[in-house]
Amino acid sequence: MNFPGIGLLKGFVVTARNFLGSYVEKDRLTTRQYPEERPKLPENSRSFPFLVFDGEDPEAGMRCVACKICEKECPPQCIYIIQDRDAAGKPLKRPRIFDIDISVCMSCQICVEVCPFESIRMDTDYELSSFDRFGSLVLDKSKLLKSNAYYHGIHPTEASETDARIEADRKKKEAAAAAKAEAARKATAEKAAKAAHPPEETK
Amino acid sequence: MNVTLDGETVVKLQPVFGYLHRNHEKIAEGNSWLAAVPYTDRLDYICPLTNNWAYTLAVETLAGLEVPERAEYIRIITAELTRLQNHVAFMGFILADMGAWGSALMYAFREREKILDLFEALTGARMMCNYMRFGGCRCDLPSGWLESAGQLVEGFPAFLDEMEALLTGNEILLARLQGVAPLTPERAINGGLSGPILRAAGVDYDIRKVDNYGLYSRFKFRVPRGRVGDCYDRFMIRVLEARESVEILKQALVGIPDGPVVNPKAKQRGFRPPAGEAYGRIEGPKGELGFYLISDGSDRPYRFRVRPPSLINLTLLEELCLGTKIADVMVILGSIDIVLGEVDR
Amino acid sequence: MELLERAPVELKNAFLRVLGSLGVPEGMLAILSAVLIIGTVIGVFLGLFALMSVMERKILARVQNRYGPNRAGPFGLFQPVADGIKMLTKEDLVPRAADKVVHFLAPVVMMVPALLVLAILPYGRDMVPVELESGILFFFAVGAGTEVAIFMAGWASNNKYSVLGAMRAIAQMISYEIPLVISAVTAAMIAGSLSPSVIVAAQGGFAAGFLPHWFVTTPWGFTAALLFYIGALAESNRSPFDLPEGESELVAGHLTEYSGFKYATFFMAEYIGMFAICGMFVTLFLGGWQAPLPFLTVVPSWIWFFGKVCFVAFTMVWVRATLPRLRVDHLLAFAWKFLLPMSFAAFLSAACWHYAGRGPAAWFLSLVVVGIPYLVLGLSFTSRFSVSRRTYLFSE
Amino acid sequence: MICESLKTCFDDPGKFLGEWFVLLPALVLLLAAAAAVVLRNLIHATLCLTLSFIALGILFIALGAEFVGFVQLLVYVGAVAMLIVFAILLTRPERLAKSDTALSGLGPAGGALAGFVTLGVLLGFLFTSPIAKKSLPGPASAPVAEIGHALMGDYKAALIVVGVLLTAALVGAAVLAMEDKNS
Repeated sequence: MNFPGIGLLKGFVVTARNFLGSYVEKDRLTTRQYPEERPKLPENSRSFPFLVFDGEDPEAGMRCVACKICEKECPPQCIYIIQDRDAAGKPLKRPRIFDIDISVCMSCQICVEVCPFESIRMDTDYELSSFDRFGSLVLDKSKLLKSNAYYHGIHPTEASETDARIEADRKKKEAAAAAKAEAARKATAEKAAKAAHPPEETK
Repeated sequence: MNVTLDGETVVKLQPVFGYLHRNHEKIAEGNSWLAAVPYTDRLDYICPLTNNWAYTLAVETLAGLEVPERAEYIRIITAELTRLQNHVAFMGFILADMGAWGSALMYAFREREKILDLFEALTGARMMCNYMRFGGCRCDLPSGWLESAGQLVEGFPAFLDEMEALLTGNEILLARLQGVAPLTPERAINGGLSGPILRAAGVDYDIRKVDNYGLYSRFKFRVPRGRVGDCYDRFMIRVLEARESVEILKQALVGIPDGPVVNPKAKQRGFRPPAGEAYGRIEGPKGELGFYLISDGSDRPYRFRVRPPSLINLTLLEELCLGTKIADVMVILGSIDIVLGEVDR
Repeated sequence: MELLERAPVELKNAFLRVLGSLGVPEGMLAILSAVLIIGTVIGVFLGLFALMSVMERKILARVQNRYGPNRAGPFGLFQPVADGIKMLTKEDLVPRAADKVVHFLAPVVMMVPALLVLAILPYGRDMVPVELESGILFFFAVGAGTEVAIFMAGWASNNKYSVLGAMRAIAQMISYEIPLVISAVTAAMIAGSLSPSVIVAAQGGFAAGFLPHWFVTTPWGFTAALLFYIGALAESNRSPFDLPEGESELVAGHLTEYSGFKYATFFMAEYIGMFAICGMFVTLFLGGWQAPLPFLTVVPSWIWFFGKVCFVAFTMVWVRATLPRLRVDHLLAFAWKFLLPMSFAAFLSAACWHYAGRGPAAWFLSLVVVGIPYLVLGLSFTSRFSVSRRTYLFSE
Repeated sequence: MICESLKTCFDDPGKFLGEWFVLLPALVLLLAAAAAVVLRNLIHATLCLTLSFIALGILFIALGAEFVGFVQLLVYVGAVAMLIVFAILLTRPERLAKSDTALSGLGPAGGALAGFVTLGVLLGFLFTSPIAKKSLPGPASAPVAEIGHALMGDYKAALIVVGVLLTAALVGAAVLAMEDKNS
């Protein structure tokens, strides 16, 4: 029944229902008063990368071994790593400098995927605005390092899966080491045994 | 765009674009195959997941990777959710162009936020999802995601009815949209249009039915077609398509099997597809989104070309706008539904 | 409650008596009382303007499921203060090639009719600032000044958008003025005089105990009220007819080259004009300061008047939140092809209602006389684009 | 004289205003009309013309003929001024700044001469003929209802003739505009 003006009236009914509804049903009002009410982000949400370290001391417990895979794979090339060298100049398995320029980073999380040592993860902190355009937007190693406990805080399931994987790798390595050690021990035992026998054959 | 007027009517119209050109294709040719995926999010930033799917589909046809069933289901669910939020956002934008002070826009965005929350829970970001990988998806659905998606899809027809009540019968909207810039099927085909605009003109061409990519053949859904092809048909086609997407989502959310989310044999880092070329295309919410890739066996694509639906649909803007009023130019541009990220790449 | 009813008038007289006793000459007292009335009327309407600029944004927000300004002061009530300060501190740009004198005069000429028109509205039982015998005619005569102001604003800014906007605005106002005037004249005809207080008096009394005699309750009154309302929307360049400031097309219409306090004056003039025409709508069709129900007459009359004005203003915001903008040719076609014949029909049906004795039988007669043209015109107008005709094919 | 009239202002403002008030709009009327003729910029001239219409309207109201004053305001300021403005805008928007009718030469002298001649005739008539001798009738505040009855009563025929005339003019204008469009 297209009585002229019916469409307009239906439109008015919809806006009236929304107007009154916003006073009655709370779920219609979608705006959050930001500084007072913080949004509850879903667990998977990501903002910028950070480095994970085990135990207490950040430097010692650092998982990153400066293999620079993430530096190569990062699409906008915003990671900068320099490998650490000890006094004698021999390269150590630790980065001396690990910078991420978060003004360039597009939080695409590819570095997390390609990192074989589960050392870089995505943070959920989004209040990073600063007055200084250059200095504070390049996070150096000290700002990036966060404890594994913090990581469990923000991504519980992902953190526990990562720990499980690390646990499994360590156990596999130990088993392999044990097997190797056991094989090496058997080899030395045979050598020793061979060393004991040959004197008779040469007589 | 430069519009030459004679009083109120448009005499000449020349769209000027290129301001959002970010050299997307050259960057992709400089980076590895995997590094190009996050850039596809930025193509049509209203529907990131369909862009990802188009790129990964092209790479999979290039490398001949097959995708596990669960991943296909997740891809269809996320793509149809993207189509829903794109069409809903379209309804809001076209009303805002006509000066409805944003009430329809706010209702549309209230629903779109719920869909974006689902994306954030799944992929980690609301719009820059970077979720699809070669041979499947990056991570599996978090617990409870399917239930909340089911609730959303359950409540969606009610929202669409509310929007239709506000818009479809509205006499002013009818006066502003009907009979404006009609498009004949031949002209649409010659213009190379694709997507809802083509179907509004009466051409029955939906790549989901034509190519049957993904597992679309498994779902029962209908493809609406208009008769007159004017702004009102273009508007109504998107409303009807949103309803069809809800049907697909209902079937997909029920039928999703368990299993791996990504093809275990597919290598993501240092991925070197065999030399050759491939053209993968999907039915994006705005039209046929295609990726034409040439690989020379190295870990970088030799040639990376995007076929953007918005740019090609935009070429017909001048012809549609000649002879109409200024107020109509806004509505016609709105009814074509372009995103400049995709037009300029 | 009688005291409250007469409060404003008694207050003024008491104040004047005090001054009189202080030896102020008689003549001066008369001027002073006029100044007092003018001061209160303008003060009230400026207060309403400030309140309305916040409430409009809050109502629009609530319709769109958000809160609206609530940071400046409790519930955002200090927002007009913040807007005022912003407007004052903003730099007042005048384009180099603009016509300086006319550019400066436009807001002034725009403000004059908006304020003058407040003089004849009956705010309370016998609280009319200026008791004019042809008040309605005064209202439309002065209202015509806004067109001159809009033209001056459009022309002086020497910018093609503003000239286009001004031309559109004038075409719109002229073509909507005629249905507006005819629907107002319908009410005046039934009341028998052009003076607003007589019209409000004619709407007094209650039929069958509780039904008020307002003109809006009669079929011809309802149509005339609707036409007047649509005309009012067009006169004050609001919502479906806000073509002159069609943001998406012309930047801001005739207000493009204005900034700072001149823009605020235009903004103020538009709102006060809107309130004035809401007041006229209430006077003509909603029974001015008459109470809706017999036992409610205890509430002072001027509260009824301002209550109704605020309600009508609320509906204007409601319309603004819902409807998209009309295109220029639709706007003019709608005015000449639909509103004009409908206003004649309403005029005719009012006459039928009067001569058929104003009883229930007359009620139905006038309903028929107004209903048929509405259906005929409406269907012919919307027959070009009916929703049901548009069928869509679906393929599997 | 000035202080004496100021005194009346305090005693009985109504009378004081009554006297001076009439002269003010008349003065504004004359000035605006003169400006409308003299100004070179067409738009300024039109605006001054509108000002003179307003002043005329106020003059009518000041003399007590409210109805005629308001009608004058409504018709002239609302419609006629807009008509002139639209005519200017639509016909010659480009060469608008300077009106090309040079005011030099015989123009002003001729104009002034014609003005004075008519002024002389009017004054002569005012002082000599018997009609003007009668005292100026007080402001006749004819109530609107009376005007309505008169219009509908004695002057019915005149009203209808004017109506027909106007519609004929409107139809003519529409036809002219129509033809102009398809040529």
